[in-house]
Amino acid sequence: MEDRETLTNLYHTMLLIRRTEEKILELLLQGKLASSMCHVSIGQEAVATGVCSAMQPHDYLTSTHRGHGHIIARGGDLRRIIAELLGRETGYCKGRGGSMHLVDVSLGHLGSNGIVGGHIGIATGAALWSSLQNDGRVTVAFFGEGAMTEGIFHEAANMAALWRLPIVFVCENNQYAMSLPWTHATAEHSFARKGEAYGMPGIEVDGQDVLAVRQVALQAIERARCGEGPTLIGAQTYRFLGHSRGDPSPYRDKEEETRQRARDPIRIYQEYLFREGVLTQTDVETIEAKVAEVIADAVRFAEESPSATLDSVLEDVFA
Amino acid sequence: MEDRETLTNLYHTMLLIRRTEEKILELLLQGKLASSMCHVSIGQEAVATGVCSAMQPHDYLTSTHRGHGHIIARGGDLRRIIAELLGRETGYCKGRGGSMHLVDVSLGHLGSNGIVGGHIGIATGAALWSSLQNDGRVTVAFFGEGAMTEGIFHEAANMAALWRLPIVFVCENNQYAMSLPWTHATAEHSFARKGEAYGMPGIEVDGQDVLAVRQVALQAIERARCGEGPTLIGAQTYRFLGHSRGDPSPYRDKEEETRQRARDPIRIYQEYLFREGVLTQTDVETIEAKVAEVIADAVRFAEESPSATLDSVLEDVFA
Amino acid sequence: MVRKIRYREALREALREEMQRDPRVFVIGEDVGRYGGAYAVTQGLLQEFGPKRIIDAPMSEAIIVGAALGAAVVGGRPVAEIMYIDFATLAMDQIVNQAAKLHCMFGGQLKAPLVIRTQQGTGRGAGPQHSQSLEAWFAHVPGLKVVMPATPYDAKGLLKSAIRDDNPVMFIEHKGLYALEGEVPEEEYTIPLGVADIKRPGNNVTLIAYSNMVHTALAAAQELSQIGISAEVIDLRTLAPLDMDTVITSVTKTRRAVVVHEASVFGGFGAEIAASLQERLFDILAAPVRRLGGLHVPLPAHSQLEKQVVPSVAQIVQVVKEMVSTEVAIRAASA
Amino acid sequence: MVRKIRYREALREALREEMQRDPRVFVIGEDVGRYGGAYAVTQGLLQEFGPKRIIDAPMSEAIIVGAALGAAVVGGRPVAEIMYIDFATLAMDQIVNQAAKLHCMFGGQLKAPLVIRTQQGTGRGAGPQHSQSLEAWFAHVPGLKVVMPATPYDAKGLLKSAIRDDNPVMFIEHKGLYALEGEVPEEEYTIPLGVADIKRPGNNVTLIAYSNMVHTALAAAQELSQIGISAEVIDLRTLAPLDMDTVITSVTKTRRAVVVHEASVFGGFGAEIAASLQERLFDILAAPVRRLGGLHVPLPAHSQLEKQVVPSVAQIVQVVKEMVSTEVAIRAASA
Ligand SMILES: Cc1ncc(C[n+]2csc(CCOP(=O)(O)OP(=O)(O)O)c2C)c(N)n1
Ligand SMILES: Cc1ncc(C[n+]2csc(CCOP(=O)(O)OP(=O)(O)O)c2C)c(N)n1
Ligand SMILES: [Mg+2]
Ligand SMILES: [Mg+2]
Repeated sequence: MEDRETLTNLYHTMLLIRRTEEKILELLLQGKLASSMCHVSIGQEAVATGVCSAMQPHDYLTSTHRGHGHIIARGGDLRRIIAELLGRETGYCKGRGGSMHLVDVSLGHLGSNGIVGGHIGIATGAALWSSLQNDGRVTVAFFGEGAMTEGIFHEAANMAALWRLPIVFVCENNQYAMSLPWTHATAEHSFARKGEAYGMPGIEVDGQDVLAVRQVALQAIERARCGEGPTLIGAQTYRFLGHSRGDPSPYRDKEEETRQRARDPIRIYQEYLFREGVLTQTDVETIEAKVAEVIADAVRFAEESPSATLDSVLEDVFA
Repeated sequence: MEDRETLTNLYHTMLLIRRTEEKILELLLQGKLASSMCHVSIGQEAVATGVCSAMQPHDYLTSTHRGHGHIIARGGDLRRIIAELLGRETGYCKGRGGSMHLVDVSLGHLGSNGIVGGHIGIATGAALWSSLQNDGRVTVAFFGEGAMTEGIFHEAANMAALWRLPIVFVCENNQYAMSLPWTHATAEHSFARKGEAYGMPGIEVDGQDVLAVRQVALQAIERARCGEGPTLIGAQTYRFLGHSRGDPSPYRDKEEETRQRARDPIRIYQEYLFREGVLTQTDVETIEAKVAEVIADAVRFAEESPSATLDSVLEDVFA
Repeated sequence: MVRKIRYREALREALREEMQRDPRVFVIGEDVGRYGGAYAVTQGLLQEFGPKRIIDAPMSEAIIVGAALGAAVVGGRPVAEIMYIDFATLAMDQIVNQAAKLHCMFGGQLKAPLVIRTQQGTGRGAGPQHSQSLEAWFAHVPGLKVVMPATPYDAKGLLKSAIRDDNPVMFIEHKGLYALEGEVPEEEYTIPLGVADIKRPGNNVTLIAYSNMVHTALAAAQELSQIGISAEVIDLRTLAPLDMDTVITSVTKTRRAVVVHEASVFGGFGAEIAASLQERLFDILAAPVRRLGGLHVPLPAHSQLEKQVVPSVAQIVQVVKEMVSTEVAIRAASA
Repeated sequence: MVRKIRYREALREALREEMQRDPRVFVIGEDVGRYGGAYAVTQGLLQEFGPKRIIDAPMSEAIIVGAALGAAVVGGRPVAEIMYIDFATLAMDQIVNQAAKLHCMFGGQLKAPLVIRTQQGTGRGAGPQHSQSLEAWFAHVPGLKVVMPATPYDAKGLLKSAIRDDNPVMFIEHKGLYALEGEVPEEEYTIPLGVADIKRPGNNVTLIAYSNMVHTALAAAQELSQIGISAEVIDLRTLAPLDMDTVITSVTKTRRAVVVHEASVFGGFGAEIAASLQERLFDILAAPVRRLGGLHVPLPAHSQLEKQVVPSVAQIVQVVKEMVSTEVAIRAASA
């Protein structure tokens, strides 16, 4: 079993993601977000948390339009995240990137992306450079299952496996790409088969089980670091809410939603921690309080920060 | 065993492709081709011939930059082919398309393409329309193994398998994409695995054996026609000459070339026909003579035809 | 009185009517069916026409266009939807190398009666990868038609014509216009591609615009009228084919022209209009043709900032005032 | 005497020198190694630098650019080769949505010091999918630099600067120029991006060109000199950043300008120059700025026909003569 600190951290991270996104939704409804684009990952916290917990500090990752969880799990600065969403100069992208373009190069977070699959290229290139330099770093590319049918996924997977690049492809299969069910996106749903086409292992894992995710991520990252090449991880999870604001997901079966929502990764993990005696109710309440405080501080920071300016944008067109 | 006529036709077709391309090379060296672009398929004749022999008259196909064989095997008009290469108004594209853009819509040949993989989209769409109309047609998409690593192949294969489109993907694996060996293009060389990733069968066949090619094509086409979806055929063949004129292929192992050239599909088939008593030496000579005559006629026709004109091109910018 | 409907409804009506009229017409794209389209244009059509004519495709922009093209070649009349024009970058080979060239390249043997519906522009703070205006790329490609409707009336009439056209048409909507209401008659009508529309007549200056900027230009014209400047507003409606005749006639009369679009000015389509005008009306122009367009910058995902990037009513008014007074100054100097 | 080498050799020297100078520089593309490049630019470099710095990639244009971009973001200085610009259509998302926007979109946190070498244009009868001229697309994208060298000297100096630049650079060569010889000193030099070059001084008219059309313009200038017309030839060298100052200075002197490029005139980059010139030199221009470019047609795969599609020396001479005589006529009328 993992040590108590690791186990507690995983819980803390998942909760921080959940509560932050709940706060983001609140800010959104209050009309405080600078952009209309905002996708929350509520229900999927175990994937970001489990995978990022398996990474080393000098590793890289790239992220998606649904990327709050990834940057938080990577240790991103909540102040700069909220400031970014509120369009403040103190945000990660000086307030001009918004929810879809979070980035923290100091953490090896090479950016979230608005083009589904678009960032997989960047991830592959980072891994290529690591391979050329032999620098011991591993890159994690997060993406939704929707990205798996984009041509760039194919080109990247093929190149990565061919050159045994130190990269882990993490597909967060939340079963839907907007309204398209995974069952209607491809005729072959086995990640093993999808990986094999490129000569890399494809491993499925219960994406609602943070420890299981962590385990497969540890193995895949280790494998990549040893020069054995990429792994495709298919983490089976579920998008609890709509694709974005104003999507009541009428295309989803309500019974399915109920059944899937019952598998809340945070509840599942909390029960496990209670059962194993790692945490008590009091511990959990302490964590809740700490999380609430950090979020409140971040919101305060963001709201007090100056708004982004066009001048600053214009300065950054070229490096 | 197939009937004598079929067997003879196959031989005739392969020889016609070979001799036509030899003539094309001659015309090229004489500086008679209107375009510098010209890729011959010498050594690969059994694939085009075997596959096209398995198609019905109302079926469709799309073809590649190395497409002389496909249109000849489909019954294309040699006069219009040579006229096209010589840049004449009587050519298939009125002399403006050249070697890479042969097409004969009356034969269901929907065009060869200069973008590797580019035409796979058109093929998939033709099959989609057949599926929507339930018109009983099957589309064959020919492509080189180089196209397999392009994103469009992935998107097309996935869509076709998902919707069980009546299409057959025929990969002519001649082992090289320009200088890139297939072994350096991907880490997984099994066509079965490549097909399975999309939920479709992948079948390998000796591309130097015209009857074997014909057999797998017949099955795949039948399967497609019955609504059971696409098949990926990997026909193992070899490009006897360089990628194009002026490519002495220094990147290829000479021993490999010798070994592969020894497996000449026409010779292999001729020996079979002799062995089985289908054709005699005299028959073969008669066929040679007939082929020579048809080619001579085509060249004569082309050379006597008026050159393409810019006015005619300008008229066709819009339909 | 003519009924008023929204831009998105006008588009939906065009699709519905064409699908009813011609069984070969079908729609393919991401989230066009069950979801009803990211901007709700295709809402209800799946229920009406079923999944063989309103096809929810996997996320694969290249093959969506490719499959539509292939279907068009063998007899279909597909309307492919690319959710944001920014994603057309994933299908450029299919659009530019395949669809646009197919008819000519193949000596006229094949046709590609294909409409690619997409939307572009700012208005939602959607950021650099969801707000671009890329019409100049497509107008520069021989073999493509490019349509950019500004009103519900035009949207409907032009989409119907685009569907009936035998060529590939980039039909570029604007995300800021979907909720716009306008008069659309109940009776069937079509609007030919390649005919500009004078949205407001005037005498002193010609404002040349298309898509959402038509409304900005109209608002500017209204404001200018209050200070005694009469502006004619031309809505190009289609960039290819381009109706330069209407523009030339107008500018011959007004002797001053401003082109306005949301796309970046640098290398934007306005340059084509300005270059062409000065070539043809050199001796008539009273002032240089002015261009107004977006700043040459990746669009910020910030609703307030993006507004500052694209041309405003105030900017148009300002530029027109400058043109008029410059001319007055020149006239004064040479008197 | 300065030695003469070919355009392709000058490019190769630039690559070699930069690779020797900076271990972070590497080349990735199709057939760049064993084959030596489709146009033989990278010949010999695999032998010299090995397969970790001259990387033969699978046929996957999108990931070639994507991987180069990713490597650039974390410290590499990649030079990605796209064999024909026509195939850049397969990588437009990576170029336009990713590379070009990365620095600004991410608030300056990331940089993309990436060169995309490619070639375009006619000259081999290579047909509609292998001969396009697409520079106008890229110049219209904020965040991209666009370089188009006309001579071996410029090719070398500009490629070295492009590699040292911290931004994504589209480095567009011309397939008709690879065999061109020109003087290239043995000593190291670079040419800054964004500085046009006066290839021939003159007084009566300014010919503005880039890439292969510089040579056509020079030949025209030579011919014009024989009938007493002195043409200044400006080679823009880079379209973005664009050195309008040099153009403005020249046209202020000559009062007449012709822009020449091989790309289709309609919506081509020449429109930007013409529009900008009339905006800024309205009162100085003696005649409208003229544009010469390709016909708006998919390029025929027919060497004789494609020659008729692109501007010729004779056309330039003809247009300049018209401009001069028109002006003379106007002057006569107003006298
Ligand atoms: C290339 C591209 N196509 C379409 C879209 C519009 N879009 C944004 S998110 C999305 C669904 C993505 O599904 P998935 O990859 O499974 O991620 P999820 O939203 O489920 O997290 C779509 C269609 C896009 N942003 N980029
Ligand atoms: C998209 C694209 N990339 C690159 C090229 C240049 N090119 C032409 S043929 C070729 C090799 C193609 O290999 P393969 O598909 O195996 O076909 P083969 O030439 O072996 O028949 C290349 C790289 C191209 N035409 N299109
Ligand atoms: Mg999903
Ligand atoms: Mg091959």
